[in-house]
Amino acid sequence: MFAPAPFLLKDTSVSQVMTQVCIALVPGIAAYAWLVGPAILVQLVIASLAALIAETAMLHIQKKPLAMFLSDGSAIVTAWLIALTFPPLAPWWLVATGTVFAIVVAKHLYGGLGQNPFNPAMVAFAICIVSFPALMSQWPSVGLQLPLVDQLNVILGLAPRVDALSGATPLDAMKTALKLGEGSQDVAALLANQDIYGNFAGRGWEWVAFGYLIGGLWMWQRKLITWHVPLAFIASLVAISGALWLLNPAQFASPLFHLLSGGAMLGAFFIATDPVSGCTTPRGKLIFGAGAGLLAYIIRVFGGYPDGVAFAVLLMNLCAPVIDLLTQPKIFGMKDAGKGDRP
Amino acid sequence: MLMNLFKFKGGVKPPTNKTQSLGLPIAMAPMPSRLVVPLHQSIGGTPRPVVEAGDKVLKGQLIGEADGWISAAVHAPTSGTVVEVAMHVQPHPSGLDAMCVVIEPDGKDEWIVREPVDYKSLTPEQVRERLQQAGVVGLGGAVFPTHGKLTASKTVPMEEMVVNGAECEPFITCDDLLMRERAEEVVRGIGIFRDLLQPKKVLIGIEDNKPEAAAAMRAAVEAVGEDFEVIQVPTLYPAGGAKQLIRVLTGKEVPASKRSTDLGVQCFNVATAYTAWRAIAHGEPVVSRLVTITGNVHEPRNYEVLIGTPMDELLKLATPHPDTDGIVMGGPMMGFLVPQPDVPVVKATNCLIAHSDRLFPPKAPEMPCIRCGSCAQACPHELQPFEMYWFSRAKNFGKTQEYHIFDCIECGCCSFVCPSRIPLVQYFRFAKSEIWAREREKNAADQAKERFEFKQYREEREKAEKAEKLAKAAAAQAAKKAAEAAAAAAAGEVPAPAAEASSPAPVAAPSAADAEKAAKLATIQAAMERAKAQREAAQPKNTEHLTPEQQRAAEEIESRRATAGLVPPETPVNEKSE
Amino acid sequence: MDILLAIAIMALGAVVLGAALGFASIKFKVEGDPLIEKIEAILPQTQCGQCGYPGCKPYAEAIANGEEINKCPPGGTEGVQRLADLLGREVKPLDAEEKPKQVAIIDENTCIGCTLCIQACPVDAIIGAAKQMHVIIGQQCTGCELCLPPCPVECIHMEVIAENIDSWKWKYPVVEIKAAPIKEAA
Amino acid sequence: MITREEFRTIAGNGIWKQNTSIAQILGLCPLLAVTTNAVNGIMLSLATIIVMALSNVAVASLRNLIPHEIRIPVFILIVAALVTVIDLLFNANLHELYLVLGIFIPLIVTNCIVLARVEAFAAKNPPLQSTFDGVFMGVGMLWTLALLGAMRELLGNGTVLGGIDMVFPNMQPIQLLPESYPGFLLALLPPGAFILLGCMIAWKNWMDAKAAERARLKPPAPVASAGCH
Repeated sequence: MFAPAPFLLKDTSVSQVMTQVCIALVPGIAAYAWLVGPAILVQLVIASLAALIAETAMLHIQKKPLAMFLSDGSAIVTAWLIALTFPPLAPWWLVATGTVFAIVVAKHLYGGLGQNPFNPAMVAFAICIVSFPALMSQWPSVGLQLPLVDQLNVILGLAPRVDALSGATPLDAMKTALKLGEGSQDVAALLANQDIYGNFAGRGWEWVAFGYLIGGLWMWQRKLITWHVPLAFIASLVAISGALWLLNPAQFASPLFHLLSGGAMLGAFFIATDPVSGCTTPRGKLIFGAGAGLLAYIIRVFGGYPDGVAFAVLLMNLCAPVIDLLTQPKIFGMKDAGKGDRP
Repeated sequence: MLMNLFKFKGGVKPPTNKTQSLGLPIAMAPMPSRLVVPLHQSIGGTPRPVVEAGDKVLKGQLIGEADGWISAAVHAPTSGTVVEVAMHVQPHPSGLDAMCVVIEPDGKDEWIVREPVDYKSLTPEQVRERLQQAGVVGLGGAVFPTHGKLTASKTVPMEEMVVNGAECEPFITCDDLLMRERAEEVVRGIGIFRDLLQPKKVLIGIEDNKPEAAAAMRAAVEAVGEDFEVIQVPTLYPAGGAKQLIRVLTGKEVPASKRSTDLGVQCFNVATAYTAWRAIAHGEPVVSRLVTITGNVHEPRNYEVLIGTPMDELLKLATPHPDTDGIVMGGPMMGFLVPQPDVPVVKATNCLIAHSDRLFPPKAPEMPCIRCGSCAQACPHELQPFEMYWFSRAKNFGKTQEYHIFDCIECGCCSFVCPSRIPLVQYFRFAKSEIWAREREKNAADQAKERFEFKQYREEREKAEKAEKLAKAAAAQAAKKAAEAAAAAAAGEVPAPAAEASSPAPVAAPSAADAEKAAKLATIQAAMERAKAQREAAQPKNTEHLTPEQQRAAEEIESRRATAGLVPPETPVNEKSE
Repeated sequence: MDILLAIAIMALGAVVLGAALGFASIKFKVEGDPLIEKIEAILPQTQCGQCGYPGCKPYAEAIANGEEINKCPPGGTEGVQRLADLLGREVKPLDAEEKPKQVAIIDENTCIGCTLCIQACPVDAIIGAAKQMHVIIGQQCTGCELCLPPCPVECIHMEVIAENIDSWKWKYPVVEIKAAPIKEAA
Repeated sequence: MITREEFRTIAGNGIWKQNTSIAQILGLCPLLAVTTNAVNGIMLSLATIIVMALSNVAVASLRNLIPHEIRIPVFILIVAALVTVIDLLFNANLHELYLVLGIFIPLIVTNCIVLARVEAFAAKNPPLQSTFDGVFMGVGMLWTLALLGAMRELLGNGTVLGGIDMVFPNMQPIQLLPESYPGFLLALLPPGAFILLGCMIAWKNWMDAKAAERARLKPPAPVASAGCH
């Protein structure tokens, strides 16, 4: 008879981990739904369905046990992250294509659960923003509260994509304004337009960011994630944005603006902390988080895309194996190996 | 007592399940019908059997003598008759056989003459030898011969001696009860170790979930008048691992590449100290030990059990529930399912847990690793188990060593916390034993290569020597013949200059025939030489440079052959070979 | 004129580069082959000659010169695998049957002490002298079977080395993900 | 001169078995750069075919005269001369396409496919066989590049035969997908080319595996019939 020790096991499983990640997303989703209406919930459903279908197909092709892997919840987490990073009124096929791409190419072609070198959700985002830049930049105008039926019609392509819809995220709007203004525009003046920017970083968006923060802290408390990546991410983002803001407050927005806008909070707690594609050593996690925060700022402020979190995380994913290799922690009993024996 | 405790990283808190078996005091297990005593019960050399089937033995009588320095003697657990010395299934995960002495008890349980001594009158060497002869080994589970640990490092002074009463594994309570009921003897045993090692401090670590044991030990320390410190350490698995306890009590970390004495610290189990005291002060070798019998049973309890008792008989004492489907030896974190229920209790058996699916639910299937890092956080040795898993799984053993697989103590913390249900420890054990096997193979191959090259060198050398000898002989012959021919020519009154005489070429016509004959003779001579050389070569001188063991084996066989009337035939076998 | 210039440039280039090539061919000449040692380290050193070469080293040399890597039965499939990894060649199935590790045993009742096996043993693992019974030193025997054919009385036989508790190895965990039963029976 | 069997082997190797793009994975640089539509791919392949056929025949004819040590400079010289000719030819007759293919025509000199075939085949075989080898290797490259290009432009733009007007001025690209197709831009970018090439390689391996499986299931029949010849 072959039964390996230990016989006692902690009550935990991959699906439990993934379920808790989903639960942690709920506050953010709630704030998001309050802000833009039920469209986001529709997108979540579309993404989940697409993910499950793609996952089933890929598992079937590979002859892997369906029930075991479908119930692990990792596809749902990917799908939700995609839905939350895409524009809420994006056409249904865009979300579905992104999700299928994430599951099929970014996850299963690399070997499935646990083997993907890149964060699948961010691959989907990157692919879609490269391929469909226009659609990926159409955010609902601030204060636009379409009823569910209209939102559904927009998502399903039954209604014309009204002009009111082609807004941009506050982050993008700010960048565009600063760029077009070529120095004539002032951050403070722009921010004074509270219709768009609210008090901090886009009317209502700060609540979404706050929701993610709550969920992230809960995950930390549940030991699903460690403090390293989020803290390093936030710290580096604050550091670089703060430095530039102090240098030239007219042209660079404050750290608070950067923290509360775009995907910063979602990225810090839910995307950069993805263990499969990220770093695993404590020091590695710090480097990973700091690098992602820094790159995210550089791309979103100096780059051509509306937000930089996705590309920053993907770039750091590339470096993760090397960082891990170089930051292997000293093991028990070998910490003072270099100093020689104590007398 | 205020003392600064250290922490080790990682660790887990599985449900302890200890109270079940703590309710009743230690009981003597009844005499089993048969005792199967494995000879190999400790790390190191396998003891040689010194009894044969049919011998009468007394309790405590030596039945297996230690083989080498790292080896410990084995004794008859009771008086009776040796039924056989044969291979029996071992309480080992392999389920393989090993040599055992099977004893049928006569029921009298009659001791040999026990010689209590005052160890203070003995030299340290004598104490160590007595411990070896009494079969005292580490009873925490590692069964390393204790006398081998009782020598301080020559360069590093002994600072602390750590006594392990932590007993961190769930379910096990035998050390707890030992300390509660026999604390004084434990303390006296620790005294022996202290006197041999001369540490500056003696620290007795007991997990803080055993307050009674700690109190009993404190009282005993005071009663005996020692200055040992009894320290309660936080309950956290694996605080009872020797390296973890050393870390907690002294702050020192012992890596796999070092011995703890190199850091001036040594660690013993409380049960080991107890048996050492019994062995020295009472002259009783290790023939029994405390075993916790728990798990899926009605009456969990600790028993004093004779070594060699079949486990199934023992388990019956605690009345297992009907759905019991196996016996786990050791704790639930590091133990293993024994291959057969009737395997004997050995010195390493600290606990028997009746296994059932209700108690230990079957594991869910293994999922892929999601690199969540839980295992790395739980690892008390701060390893990266998921990396080692990755490479073990891919059989990339060199890489596993780069990630320090040999520092893994197989405590099972990583498997315990893994959400993907990966049997990580299993992969590490697999990798380790593969690496060891390869090491063995490599050594064997290197040795074979060396021997092969030496043989080739020897053959070359012999060939060269023969050839040289041959050439010399031929030359000598030729010279001789030539000289003879010259002499003959001179006798035939053919004047020849001396210079010419040395070379046979220009000899005069009458001697030509002679010279030819001489040449022929020389070739014949050479051929005979060659034959002789071949014969010599065919008699390999391979009976030299043998180890005494090999010599003995050869002699033994020769004598057997002689008695069997198989005297080597007188036929000259060398002819046959040509 | 242009053409002439082009030809001149080409010729000049040819001269300069030719000189560079000549220099390189002398300076970077490869001597010896460290590969052979690496190959030999993988071979099991049984010296059995089953590969058709008189020992492991000659076979290692042959492999370095392009001989097939699947001719060493004692090395087994794993040996082929490791050679393939080292040399970047394709793994081929072993050219012979793979046998478990064996050791030679001399039947003490039949041995006539002829010393023929002693001469045959490539690693000097047999002790004994003329007209004396011979003994095989188990630890040194590589199981090459070279002592079998010379024995006139066929007193040597091979025994598979059984696993014992000390040489026992933990098995590869078998809790593999099982394929979904999708029409597997069909 | 050349047996049927030999010819068939050379053709099979070039077109499928040792296909430069999806079996040997050679010459990825021009592959990724020019296959944004089928026409570009085909035209570059045609240029490469001409160069390969000519350089193979040249090298095969001279193979016994070239010292082994300096074969690479000599090969390069031959290839470079031929490419210069092709380059001038494209510039003169297909100027628009010449501008599109740009640097990739001169780069044929260093295209590893050309050098690989010269080194691996032409240097060891007679001229006729070498010519065929060059042609069929090029044909293998041609259909893979054409297919890849077609897929990329279809996914990326919804058209086929984009750029055909550069070769045949009176023809127009065909819009296959509806005008409202948003265009999957990724397919036109190098990552898209990599992904699609990966899919094609997977497809080839899958076909080969299936063929091997078929051959395994009924092995004796074809061998016996081959023995009858």
